[in-house]
Amino acid sequence: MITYLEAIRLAQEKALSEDTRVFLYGQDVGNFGGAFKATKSLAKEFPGRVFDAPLSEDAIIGMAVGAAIEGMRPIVEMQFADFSTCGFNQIVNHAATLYYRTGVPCPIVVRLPSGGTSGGGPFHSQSMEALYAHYPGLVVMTPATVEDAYGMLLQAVALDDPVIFCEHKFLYYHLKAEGLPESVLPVGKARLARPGRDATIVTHGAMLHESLAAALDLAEDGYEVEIVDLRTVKPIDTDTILASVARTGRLLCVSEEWPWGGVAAEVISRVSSEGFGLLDVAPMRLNAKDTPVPYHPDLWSVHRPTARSIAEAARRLLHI
Amino acid sequence: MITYLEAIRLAQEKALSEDTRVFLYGQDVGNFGGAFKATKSLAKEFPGRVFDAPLSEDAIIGMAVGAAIEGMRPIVEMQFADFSTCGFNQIVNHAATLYYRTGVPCPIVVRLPSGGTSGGGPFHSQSMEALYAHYPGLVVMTPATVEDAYGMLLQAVALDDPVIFCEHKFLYYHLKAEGLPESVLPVGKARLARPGRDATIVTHGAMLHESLAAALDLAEDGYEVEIVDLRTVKPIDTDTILASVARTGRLLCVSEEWPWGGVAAEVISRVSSEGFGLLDVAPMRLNAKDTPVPYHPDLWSVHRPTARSIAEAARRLLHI
Amino acid sequence: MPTQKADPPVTGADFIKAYRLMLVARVLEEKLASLYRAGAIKGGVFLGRGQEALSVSVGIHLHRGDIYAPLIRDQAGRMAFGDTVLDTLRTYLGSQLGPMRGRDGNIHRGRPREGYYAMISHLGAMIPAVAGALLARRLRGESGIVGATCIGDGGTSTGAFHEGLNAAAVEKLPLILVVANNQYAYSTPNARQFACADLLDKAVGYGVVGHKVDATNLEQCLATLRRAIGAARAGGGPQLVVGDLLRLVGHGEHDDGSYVDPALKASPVGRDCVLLAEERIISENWAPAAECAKWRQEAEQEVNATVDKVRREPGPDPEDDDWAAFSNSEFAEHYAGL
Amino acid sequence: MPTQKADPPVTGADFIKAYRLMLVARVLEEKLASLYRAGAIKGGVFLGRGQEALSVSVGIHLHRGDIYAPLIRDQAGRMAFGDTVLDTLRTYLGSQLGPMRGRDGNIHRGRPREGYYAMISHLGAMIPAVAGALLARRLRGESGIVGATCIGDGGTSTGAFHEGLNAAAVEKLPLILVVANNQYAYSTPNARQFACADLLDKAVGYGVVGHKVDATNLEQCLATLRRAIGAARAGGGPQLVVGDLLRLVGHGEHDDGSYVDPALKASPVGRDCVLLAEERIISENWAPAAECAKWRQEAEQEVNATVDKVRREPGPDPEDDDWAAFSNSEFAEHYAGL
Ligand SMILES: Cc1ncc(C[n+]2csc(CCOP(=O)(O)OP(=O)(O)O)c2C)c(N)n1
Ligand SMILES: Cc1ncc(C[n+]2csc(CCOP(=O)(O)OP(=O)(O)O)c2C)c(N)n1
Ligand SMILES: [Mg+2]
Ligand SMILES: [Mg+2]
Repeated sequence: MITYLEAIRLAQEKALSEDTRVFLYGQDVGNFGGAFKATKSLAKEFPGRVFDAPLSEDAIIGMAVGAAIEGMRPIVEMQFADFSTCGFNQIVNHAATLYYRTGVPCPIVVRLPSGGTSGGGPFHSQSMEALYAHYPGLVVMTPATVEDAYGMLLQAVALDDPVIFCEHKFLYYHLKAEGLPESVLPVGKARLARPGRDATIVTHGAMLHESLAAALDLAEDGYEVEIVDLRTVKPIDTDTILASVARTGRLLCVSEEWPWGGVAAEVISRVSSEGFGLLDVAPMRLNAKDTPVPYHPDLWSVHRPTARSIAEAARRLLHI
Repeated sequence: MITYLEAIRLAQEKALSEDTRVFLYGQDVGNFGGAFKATKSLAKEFPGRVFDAPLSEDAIIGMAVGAAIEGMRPIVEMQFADFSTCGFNQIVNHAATLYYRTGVPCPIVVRLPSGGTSGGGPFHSQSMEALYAHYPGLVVMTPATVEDAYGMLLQAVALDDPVIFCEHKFLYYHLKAEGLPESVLPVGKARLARPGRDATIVTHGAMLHESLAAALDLAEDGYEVEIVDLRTVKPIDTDTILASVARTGRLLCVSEEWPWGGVAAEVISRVSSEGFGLLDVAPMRLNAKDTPVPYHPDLWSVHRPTARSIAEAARRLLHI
Repeated sequence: MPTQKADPPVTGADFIKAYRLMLVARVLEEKLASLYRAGAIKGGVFLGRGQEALSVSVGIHLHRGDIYAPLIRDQAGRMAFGDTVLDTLRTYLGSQLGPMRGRDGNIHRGRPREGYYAMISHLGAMIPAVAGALLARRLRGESGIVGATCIGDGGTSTGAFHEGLNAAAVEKLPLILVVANNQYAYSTPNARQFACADLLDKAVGYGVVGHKVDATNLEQCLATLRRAIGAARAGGGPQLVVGDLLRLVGHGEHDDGSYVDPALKASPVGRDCVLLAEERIISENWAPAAECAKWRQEAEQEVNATVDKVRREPGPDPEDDDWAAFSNSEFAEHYAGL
Repeated sequence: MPTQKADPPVTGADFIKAYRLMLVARVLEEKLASLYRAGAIKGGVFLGRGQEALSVSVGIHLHRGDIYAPLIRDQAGRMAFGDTVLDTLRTYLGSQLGPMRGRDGNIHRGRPREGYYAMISHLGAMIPAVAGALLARRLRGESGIVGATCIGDGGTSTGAFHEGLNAAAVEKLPLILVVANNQYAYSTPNARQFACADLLDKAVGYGVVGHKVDATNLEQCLATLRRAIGAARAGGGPQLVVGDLLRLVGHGEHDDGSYVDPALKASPVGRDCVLLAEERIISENWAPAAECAKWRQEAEQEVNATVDKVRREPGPDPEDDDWAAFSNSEFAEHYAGL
């Protein structure tokens, strides 16, 4: 069985072995193999191509930009997504603008160990996809399955555009798959994770699994909820969402990041504008609460959406 | 006649004179009076309370946070909103989380000279309100009139919560008022900038004036467009928006910042969720294009919404 | 570096006072480690074993009214500044009665209103905050006050370190910045972190006074911090103190630190400052060995009793939380549509 | 600081080559200023008057294949590295045919594919980018290559400066970082920017080689940069060059610089490096005054002719722009609903 985390490690191994332009740079990614062991043994396997950075997020991203201009394909790891705020300027103002300004693409991958885990607290739990998606020029991937963690990371490395790769820490260890995928959907394509007819849940990342669990619960009541896994939140596959809403007439968007301007808001805005006639009732969203992520597990488990709160919201949606 | 810029200067003067806890810190805000002269003569008027910072956005915000903890009311100026990315971490992870984490509020005001002007280019034109509104804990103000520039800045200083004050550079010089306001709407309250009946435009900042111009144009065709000026994008006054949409049944959101997860998306998401039944037709949004802000005036004037493109969009909305 | 001539000696009483605080920190952290292994802790556990002498020397020379922003490995400094075993355990064990009410945890605890700042995780970020606090005090006409904060060798590589220290130097603020060079940032050795011969070499580039100290040696730490803090208090501007030592524990309790070079462990930086201090107390005849053992027992008793008490306290109740990030609670929006 | 013994002399030919590039930059910038006043320029105008000697000395010692990331006041260095009067004017006058196609402008121009980087405004940001480029070259097995970038006194206060230089030092990359200390950052004097005695004092704190130069003196600049760039090329790691000079113009053309201390203008840093270089050429008999005048005329002719040509070129056509921030244009979304 391959974990989500191991899939990420294997994708990097494959990228390193197949493309000499690839290198890995980040805090503790070298001999130590990374804070989460996502680069374990890669430094040994690929001498001189996997190395430790100083505690300098801004320099890490800035160096990746320079290396990318010179034709390399750096993969950089932020130790936690939350620390990317310290490299924020290089991401949004250098990497993201380079192609538009100069015509030279910036093929960097910034790996962000994202999202909440029990006890993580305000600075080791953030879901930053909406932040990066707001800025033009960044592809923002949010793989929710082992297969996508692998396949999409390889796609990210192959892309000429900068990719913010939001890998979800909650899925690292306990999400497992039998093997690695042979193929992967094209970049930017959403996936129907569960077919249904009564309502559509649009979600991504760890919330896919909470949503799937909620769907099982609702199925016991006879409701068949369709679930769309966005996979990539920028670009967003509006067509797949609209096709689902066309079938169900009801839309619930579930996102772990904060509500204001989050993925859920963006999706609802699109569907309302482009698929207004498809909606039978008001669309709904369910996000984390609009506070920092609390550290105490009892608070945390109420702060983010869970199978229970999703099922509850879906029931309300179904009963309107 | 008092300009929008002068109103900002006068508000700071008043804050300094009435509250000894207030001080001003930022690049060139001292004797020079600021890159835009928003602090002109204040260093002389208030010796030792208005002073120049090194070229260090992160330290500027961080110092403001520390001073606020000690009970002061710092107003800090970023030379351009765009440079606040370099102080981003202190804003979103320190100032914004302080009250939730510790119960101690963080009354800082971060002044962001925002938005596009002709020839500004990718790094002197950004509208960052959506970015800051996404993070919990920040009040995000976007005054669109001289009166609000003055009144809201004074409110910002009086607030215990951190305020991101997005003052629009496009309005600095050519927006003028007869005098200073006696009173100001409460924080978080939107304003009906123009009454109408056929459609609602929700907007803020410089786009208010483009929208008003568009409304005049549409009035010539007999359409009466109602315009809501959000004033504060976090919190958002959903009630006022819904009341307007209840009257008009049609909604166009106009925002200068980028579309993905922007103010327009957030407003449409709210109205669709909370006022679905009020909408006669699909809501629409009009944002800047999803690219960096181009420097050439001919490109720039097409990049952001203008009276013309707003009127065009509104016509389409009215003809659905 | 020996204590300078002009310095008054560190007395036995000073030394013992500091030692006992170190001991409480050490014992408390040993307990935290065992509670962690027992699965009783909420969140991560990052300990300061081996760093007590340097840390305590900061906290012990601060006064009420000063500002202290401790970092990851400052349990000893925290105790010296007035934090308690009770508050510590309440935070680690997730009691609702702790200073952070379950909203933030462990090393992030503080009571900012009392000058005891609550670190954010982003390393370096507390430096400008303390500088700003000192600026505020100056603006309010207060003098004789200092602010101290700590950082690791890794943290010196952050932009925040640079900007914060530089801004403090420009304002000549009474900031004491203590660098605990424990040779590693997580697994990253000094050689991959900086290229200067010694982190002390940074002082001149900021125009601040530099102090170097063998951070395994409590007497040196006490004397050096007393001097540095005194200089800041007297208007000497920022003081950069660099102490050499070794983290005698993993980066966090999840980490076995197997990457640590055995040669470093065997070298002078690898000595245990608590043991060295105890030996010193005994050899100087400041107290007999039995007394030291009694102090440890007292610390253990306090820690154990507090654990028992705190374990009976309730955790935070999500139903009671107002879930408001704004102090103006009317600004909280609840994103209804549900 | 005199040229060191071991250095070969700067020959008259070297000097004249550099001087003529400075002259083109000076004449071109004078034209930009007058075009600005005439309202013919798109965007802001920030000039390098007084900084030509230092700037040209960087560009002139770089080879094809090296990397150069100039900053605000590097018109002279840009010319030396191979930028042209034509590209410069196309950018400032908003021609569609310029390297940035109207999307970015003026000092932000570059041709990254040719090692000529296009600065972003955020000061300090180019330092890690050049470091990363050099890392890439090393990973690809290329050696003997260097990368140079410039920064102002103000820019040294950024976190990016610190993190970028430190990371380059750890990797021992062949980075030349040239600090033009022109005494002010916009209106902010050195005294409000840093507290070290000299910015050169920062070198030791990063473990890099430092070089100091009187940046009004072309010969010293040429010799110092030749030495620094040579040392980096030979594997000596990052080189920090600090030049003292004065900005002989406002921060931008909108600014009269009235805050500049008259004493500084009258002091040695206030001398005009172009005039000094011309005097030197004449006094050394490397060329007669008439020849210098002719060079200036030639520069003026080129500049004027190019202005005439570029003014007839079309600006960018918004209808033609694909408005795509992604190189994979299929990712561009058009936020329809309209
Ligand atoms: C800006 C930032 N980046 C990354 C981290 C993750 N992190 C936490 S502790 C640590 C190592 C710190 O090393 P050092 O500063 O030497 O302190 P030590 O742990 O050795 O006491 C890292 C990388 C962080 N907290 N902040
Ligand atoms: C991070 C950042 N903050 C603020 C600015 C605005 N700004 C542009 S130039 C300048 C002054 C720069 O001073 P210095 O580095 O000394 O360069 P000089 O202009 O003197 O050549 C400032 C503050 C910026 N470009 N980048
Ligand atoms: Mg360390
Ligand atoms: Mg300068």
